[in-house]
Amino acid sequence: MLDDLILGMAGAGGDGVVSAGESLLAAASSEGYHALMTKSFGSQIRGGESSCRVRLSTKKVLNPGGALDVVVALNWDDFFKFGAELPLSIDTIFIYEEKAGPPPETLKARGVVPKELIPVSISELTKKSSGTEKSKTSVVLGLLSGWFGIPAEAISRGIKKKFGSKGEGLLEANEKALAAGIEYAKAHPLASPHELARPKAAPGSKMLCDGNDMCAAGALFAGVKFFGGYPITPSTEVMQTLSKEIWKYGGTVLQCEDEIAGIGATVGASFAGRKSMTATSGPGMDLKTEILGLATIAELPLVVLNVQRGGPSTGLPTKPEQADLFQAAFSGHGDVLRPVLAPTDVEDSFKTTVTAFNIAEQYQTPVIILSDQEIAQRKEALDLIDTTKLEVIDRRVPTAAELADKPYARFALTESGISPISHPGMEKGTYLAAGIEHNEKGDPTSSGGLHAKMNEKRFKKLEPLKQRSDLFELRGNADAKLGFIAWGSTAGVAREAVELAKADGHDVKLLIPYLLHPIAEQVYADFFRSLTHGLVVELSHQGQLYRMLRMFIDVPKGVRSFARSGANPFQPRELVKRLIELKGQPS
Amino acid sequence: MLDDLILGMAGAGGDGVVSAGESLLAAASSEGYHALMTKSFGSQIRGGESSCRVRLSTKKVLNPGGALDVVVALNWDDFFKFGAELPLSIDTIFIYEEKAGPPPETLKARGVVPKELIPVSISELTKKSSGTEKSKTSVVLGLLSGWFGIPAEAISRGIKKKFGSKGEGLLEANEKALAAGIEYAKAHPLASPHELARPKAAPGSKMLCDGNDMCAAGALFAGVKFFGGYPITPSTEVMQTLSKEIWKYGGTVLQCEDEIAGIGATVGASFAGRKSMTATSGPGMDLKTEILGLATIAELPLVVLNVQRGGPSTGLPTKPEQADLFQAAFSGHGDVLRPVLAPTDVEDSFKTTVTAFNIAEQYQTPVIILSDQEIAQRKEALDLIDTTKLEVIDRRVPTAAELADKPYARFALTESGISPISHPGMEKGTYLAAGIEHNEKGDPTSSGGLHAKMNEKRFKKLEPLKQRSDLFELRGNADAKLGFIAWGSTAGVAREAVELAKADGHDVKLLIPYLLHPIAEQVYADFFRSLTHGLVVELSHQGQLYRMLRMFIDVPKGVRSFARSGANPFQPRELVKRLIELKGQPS
Amino acid sequence: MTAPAVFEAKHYKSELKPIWCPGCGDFGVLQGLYRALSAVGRPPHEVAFISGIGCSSRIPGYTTAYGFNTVHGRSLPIAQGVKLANPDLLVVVAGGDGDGFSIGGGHVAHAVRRNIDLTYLVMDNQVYGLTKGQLSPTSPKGLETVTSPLGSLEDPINPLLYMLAYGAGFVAQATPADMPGMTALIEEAIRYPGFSFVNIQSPCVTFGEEDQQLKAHKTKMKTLASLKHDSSNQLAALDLARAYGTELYTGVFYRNPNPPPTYEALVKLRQAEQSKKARPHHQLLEAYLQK
Amino acid sequence: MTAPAVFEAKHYKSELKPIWCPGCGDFGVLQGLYRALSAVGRPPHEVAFISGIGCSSRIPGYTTAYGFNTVHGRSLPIAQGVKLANPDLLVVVAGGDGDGFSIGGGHVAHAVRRNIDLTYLVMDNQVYGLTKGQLSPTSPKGLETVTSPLGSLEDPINPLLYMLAYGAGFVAQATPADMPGMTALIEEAIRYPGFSFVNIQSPCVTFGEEDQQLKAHKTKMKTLASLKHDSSNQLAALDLARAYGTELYTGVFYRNPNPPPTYEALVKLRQAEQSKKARPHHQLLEAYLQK
Ligand SMILES: Cc1ncc(C[n+]2csc(CCOP(=O)(O)OP(=O)(O)O)c2C)c(N)n1
Ligand SMILES: Cc1ncc(C[n+]2csc(CCOP(=O)(O)OP(=O)(O)O)c2C)c(N)n1
Ligand code: SF4
Ligand code: SF4
Ligand SMILES: [Mg+2]
Ligand SMILES: [Mg+2]
Repeated sequence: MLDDLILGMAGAGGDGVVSAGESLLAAASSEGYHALMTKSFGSQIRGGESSCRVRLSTKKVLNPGGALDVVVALNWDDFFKFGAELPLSIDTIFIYEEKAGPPPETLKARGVVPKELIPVSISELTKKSSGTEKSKTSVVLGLLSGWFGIPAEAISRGIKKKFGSKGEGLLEANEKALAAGIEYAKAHPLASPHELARPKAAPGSKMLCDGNDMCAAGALFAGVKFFGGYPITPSTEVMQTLSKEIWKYGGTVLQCEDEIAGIGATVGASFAGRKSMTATSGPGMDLKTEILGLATIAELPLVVLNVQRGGPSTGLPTKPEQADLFQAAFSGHGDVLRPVLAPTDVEDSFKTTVTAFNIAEQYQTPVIILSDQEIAQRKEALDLIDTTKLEVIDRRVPTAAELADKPYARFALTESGISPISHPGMEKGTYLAAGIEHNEKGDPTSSGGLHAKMNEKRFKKLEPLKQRSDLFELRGNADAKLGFIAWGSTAGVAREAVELAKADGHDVKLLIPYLLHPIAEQVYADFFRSLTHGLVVELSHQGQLYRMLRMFIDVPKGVRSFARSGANPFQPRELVKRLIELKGQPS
Repeated sequence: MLDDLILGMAGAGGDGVVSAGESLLAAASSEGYHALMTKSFGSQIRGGESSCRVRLSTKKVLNPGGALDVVVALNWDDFFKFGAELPLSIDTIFIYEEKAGPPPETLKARGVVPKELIPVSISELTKKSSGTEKSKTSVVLGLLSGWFGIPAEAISRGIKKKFGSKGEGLLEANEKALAAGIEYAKAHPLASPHELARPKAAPGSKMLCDGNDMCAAGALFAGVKFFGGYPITPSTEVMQTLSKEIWKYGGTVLQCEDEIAGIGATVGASFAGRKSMTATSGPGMDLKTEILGLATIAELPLVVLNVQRGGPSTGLPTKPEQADLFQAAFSGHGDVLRPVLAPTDVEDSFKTTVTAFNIAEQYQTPVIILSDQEIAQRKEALDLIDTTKLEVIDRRVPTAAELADKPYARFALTESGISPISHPGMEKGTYLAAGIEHNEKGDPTSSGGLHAKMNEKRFKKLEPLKQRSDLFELRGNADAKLGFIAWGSTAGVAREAVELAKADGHDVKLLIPYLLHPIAEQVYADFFRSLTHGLVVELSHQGQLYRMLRMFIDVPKGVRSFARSGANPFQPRELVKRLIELKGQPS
Repeated sequence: MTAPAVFEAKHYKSELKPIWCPGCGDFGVLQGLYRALSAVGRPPHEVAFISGIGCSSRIPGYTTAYGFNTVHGRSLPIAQGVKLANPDLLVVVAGGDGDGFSIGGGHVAHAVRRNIDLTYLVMDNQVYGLTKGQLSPTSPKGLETVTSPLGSLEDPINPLLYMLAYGAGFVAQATPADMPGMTALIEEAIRYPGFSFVNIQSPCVTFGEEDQQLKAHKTKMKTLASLKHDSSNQLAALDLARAYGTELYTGVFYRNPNPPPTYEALVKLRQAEQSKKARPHHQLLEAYLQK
Repeated sequence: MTAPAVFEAKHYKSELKPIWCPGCGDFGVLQGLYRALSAVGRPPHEVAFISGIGCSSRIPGYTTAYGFNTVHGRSLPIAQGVKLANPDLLVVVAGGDGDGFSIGGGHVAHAVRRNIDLTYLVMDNQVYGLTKGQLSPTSPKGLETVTSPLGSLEDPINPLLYMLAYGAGFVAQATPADMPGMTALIEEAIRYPGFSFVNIQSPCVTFGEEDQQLKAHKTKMKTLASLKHDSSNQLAALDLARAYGTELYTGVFYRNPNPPPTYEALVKLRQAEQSKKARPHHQLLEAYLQK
């Protein structure tokens, strides 16, 4: 009995493998399994090849997983187009359409000797059982149910929901196809049984959502009232969700003419006193740079979500990478300190977004959220998130008494660096916001002295963030001599690596920053204290967090960067391997 | 006899102090003095207060200098508006319009007790001598000539050139006013004589130019054929000069609708095979970010000049700051390595621009030049630069034979990372340039494997830059235990600081990087080797180069950042003071 | 101290001293604006005044309204965010010909087609003032400036024609040479329920051409009223607008006689309708529960 | 192997396989383009084909010309740089309605007024294809898309009217539903000596509306020739262009009967004239010597 199963499917555009994956996710999770799904498409806009990976587990699923346990290939051409996205090992079982013939020789060239090759005449089985070829994926689901023990009732429930409204005929055909698949599997048991253990959690309703869903939901929870944006892969779904939902809560979405207008309108809404947000990806971030600077100097709260994809330029628009950290922290001219946060999975996309709004409002600053394509678009089955303990912070507005007292100084040099902020409509609160340097009142200045004071103010107000150890996750034994640092989608890989290492008898700890900038020096220093060897793991050619850490902290010699270009996610095993190798070297 | 004299003048808009400064600069330099002038205006667009500083010396002038030796104030209100730009000391001599009365008490509050107060009834003297008030500045020039020994003939020559064409009357009036000023000075000798020593160089024709002039000239020398830009202070003069000159050399300037179009057209011209350039300042750089990334991935040569001003956002548009280094190096999404150069004065603005073109063309990459407002707009009298030994490099184009040989692979993975580049019009050289990741031919890809290879190529090809020790200037004793690192306009201050330190008996060296990125690790490591204490001096709140050095090199503990916000230039003295203080601390 | 019930022009004047050159046309625009605001009568703190960068874009700072002197070319998107975030505000947008038609030109069509109730005042001086005299998109072809020392090679744009082609509901032109006329047009534009545009020929005394100064305006200007132009006729407006650069017509080129609902009015309707579907704060995430 | 003296349509076709959805209108546009290029007859290596980002912007890769698939919305500025750097090239620019009129909208007026000899083809499908079906600036008001699930609240832009208002010398509309007509229009646009624009109604089969598919075009389209439209009459063109979104007119709306000199022609004159003042390479800096 297995605790964990990773399935990959690939087919042509019309084959419906992604939809099959979704059915599997829904079915398994309703039974109490933990589940995660990623999907991938060819470059063709429609009708091209598509694939999905589904990971089912009796324990919390931390990442999409490494090599596939099971492959379902409806044809080999399409299957092999996905390369690294559907990684194989010597333990992979191959289920494939018999018509397609055995896997091509290239497989051997790659060093993969399939553990078990299971040709099934899927089309024929479909036609025979249901009278049509359209219910092919239901046969596949039947096979998977039969061979891997995914409860048939749950799949059947899903089929009812999906086809119930589409007419009797279709529903019936699919149910028959499902039954045929199950039957076939029962009749042809696997040589090496791969049945999933029963889930530990009770069956029940889970949240089915992806990271973009959770960013949108987090924004609504935090009280977003304005979203201005422009479509770009892989962030567009955030705007799409809010376009449906925000009106219910008294807000507006404006699809703008470009990303500059998107952040412009957002800054305008913030100036007008409302919580506001924009979302984009790399190229859009570039365009937003100038107005980010405006928000910094005018001290306007603002949340900017960047769902990272491969760069530079158009790069790899549908693949994940973690190479926009430098941009998030350092883009824009002049001296700027701009908080940067990163969620590590679907669930904490929600909380991270709420935190981003809280920091933005409390400190009157733009805040960047760095999500990435993998987190944003992978679907997970999650327990309902308890929000009752989540705090929502609003900006500090001057009281009527404060305004009556003396002329309002919007940029008053206070102890904390934070000055109460008024907004249009508030009597006696009028002021001039501007991109130009200003005195405490807001009047333009070209004085170097005032400029220095205002720079200090703008940096000082964010100092408390460096103490926010609650924005870090520490796993493992605090005294461990070995450790990882990982952020974003790579953190989920590192979480599993720590467990693997432990199982192998290695004492390894892990630090996951949700707050990437400013660098919380003390948190890292504490983490480094016990380390002899460590890896900062990132999906970027340069290893950007590693470099940023060096800027502000003395990183021990034994702590190295483990970095590579995007679209090629790390595997838990390889992290352990690399760390253990490193351990052999002098620190 | 003095070797060095720093004069400051301030007056109302109509007073013509800037023009007087220019006359002084021209006169002194034609006599063989070294000379440098900066000017500054109030925020009013026209008719507001204006000021200038002129530094005259028998030795090379390294920077605008610190506290003024001599002040000429036509009225106190305007004078004091300039604050830190016209710094005073207990040694400053005050010459002022008698009508304006003695300097206000505020001076004492600032701790300045004027060494000598010299009221002169300038307007009256003017009216009496010339019959009009318009030749006020000629009286001032006369006074300066008389008291400080600036040769009267040279000033007189300048007056002839300036007013010769404007009618007999005006010329005569100014000549009389000049004579009156000289006479007055002779009749009222200073209590503490301040006469300038005779220049060491022979009289002769000098280049009178500012940094922006030299960037434009450098571009022309390198063979620029296209400039696309959008006006922005303090870089506009580069476009203005090229708008006059480029046509002579077969090129075109396009004033674009914005900075995006500016760099867009520039990239287009580069794609078409021509050397091309754009220039801007901070806000414009922000807007250019996206297309900079395009040029990186499409491997197109391109020179982008950023004349830094105070930031963030509109900030301090007419003041210098060195806070755009992070932006230059790290803006834009994805993994990018973009060379960044910085001139340190007017003269090397020329060579640095030529170098930028050479690097851009040789390595097929955008190159950023970081000038700043001070260098760009200060006027210097320079010896004619010898260009005969300056190399000009052109991009490596595939030969006809190479193209005939086999299908052209624009992004061929070569040993050096550099692949020959064709351009429209070349037969058999056609290819698809794109912002999307590509294979060697240029066809779009979404493969993580190819992406990794291309990232490596784009980084590898720039590796040789790290060996370019010729892009660094080392001053002082290589074994010194104390040292400065300084770049841009601050380098000129540090050069003088080294001399001051030496005069004080301290052995101090100085490293000036003209190449700021990539970080030439070995050059810095060599510099650090002998150091116990050092300062990285920068005009930015964060001290950006210091942080960048830490990213790539182990900076010794004794080497610290000495950084402050812009519009408040460092003084040589304070650098020495801070370094000696630091020396007292454990390293 | 309670706010005065009636707001006079002086109540909109701030303490900040304009840094414009003596004689700059923008002084007149500012005066006219004070008067128009006072005629409309909204208290200053309910007015949000948004601008970009340029001499003209300094204008919000000289009023007692909430001002936002943003970045070059982005006043319209920012103003749209302000208005949508709080539709109760009176939102005025102002700037120069460079700010609005060059770097900001891409935003105009979209501001217009959304029909958000903004009043957009462009101080068109056919030059870049703040950066000291470069070509602007409304500079006539052949003009010699510091960036076109040998004469410009391109045609100017025609802001009046654009705005009409974009479908703007209110398009007018004014000059501070005719203060009462300009003031009345600004007031009418503010009162127009939807996107409104006034192109104000505001001379640059320092870098502008001789024939574009106030004095020249006085002799050159022709009111559209005197031409008996029917401002409800869009085609006639298009035709007249083609004379931009040749004739100085002042007055309303086009005023939609049946203003459609504004964007924010549609938003309000939608919000009201959708608010019924709102979930309680702590049940937001239940939307994602498997059904 | 020497290049063929005559270039047939197939010589412009590259080996790259289009990734468009089966049935996408852009296939037809590509065919028409091959034919038009072959009619014009310039060898592929003398053609520079510039685009932005979008399904339609993929088109340069499918030709054997020099292609530059740049970033979203910037094809026009980049193409202007190409043409000015080397005026001997034939420069074609292409992209979608989003690329050209939304994010790239700010560049259009300026490309037009400069009158650089570019041919700009927009594949207008009233939707964002590549990003999977969001509102585009030409989407009709009320359209329900993934970003306007409750219906869009804004009017579409009118690209034909804009281009005319911008002063374009050649403005036409076509559909691949009429392949010979479209091909002839593309050819004529390329041959027009100055900035030319063809709005091609190129259906998106995946996200587009039913009534904007090729089949509907066939019944809906009316040639301007059949209306006896005089394409040298700009005002008549403006009037007809107002029907964009209602009527599907194809043909030339406006063709300047007296094309003015192009920008690059003026540049060449200037270069020739100024080249006399050129200094020898190593004497460049003497210009700064004190006189
Ligand atoms: C992004 C950016 N680019 C350029 C500038 C420089 N700049 C400031 S104002 C201006 C143009 C001013 O012209 P206009 O908008 O016509 O206003 P005017 O000064 O004539 O009133 C320019 C180019 C800037 N501030 N920001
Ligand atoms: C700066 C930037 N913003 C957004 C995107 C995402 N994007 C790519 S194409 C596109 C719109 C495509 O629509 P259109 O131009 O009409 O072309 P079509 O696909 O319909 O042919 C968008 C929003 C991008 N690539 N770059
Ligand atoms: S430069 Fe021109 S526009 Fe600017 S303030 Fe002076 S006169 Fe006015
Ligand atoms: S999505 Fe639409 S525009 Fe894009 S390829 Fe498919 S049919 Fe064509
Ligand atoms: Mg102007
Ligand atoms: Mg489209």
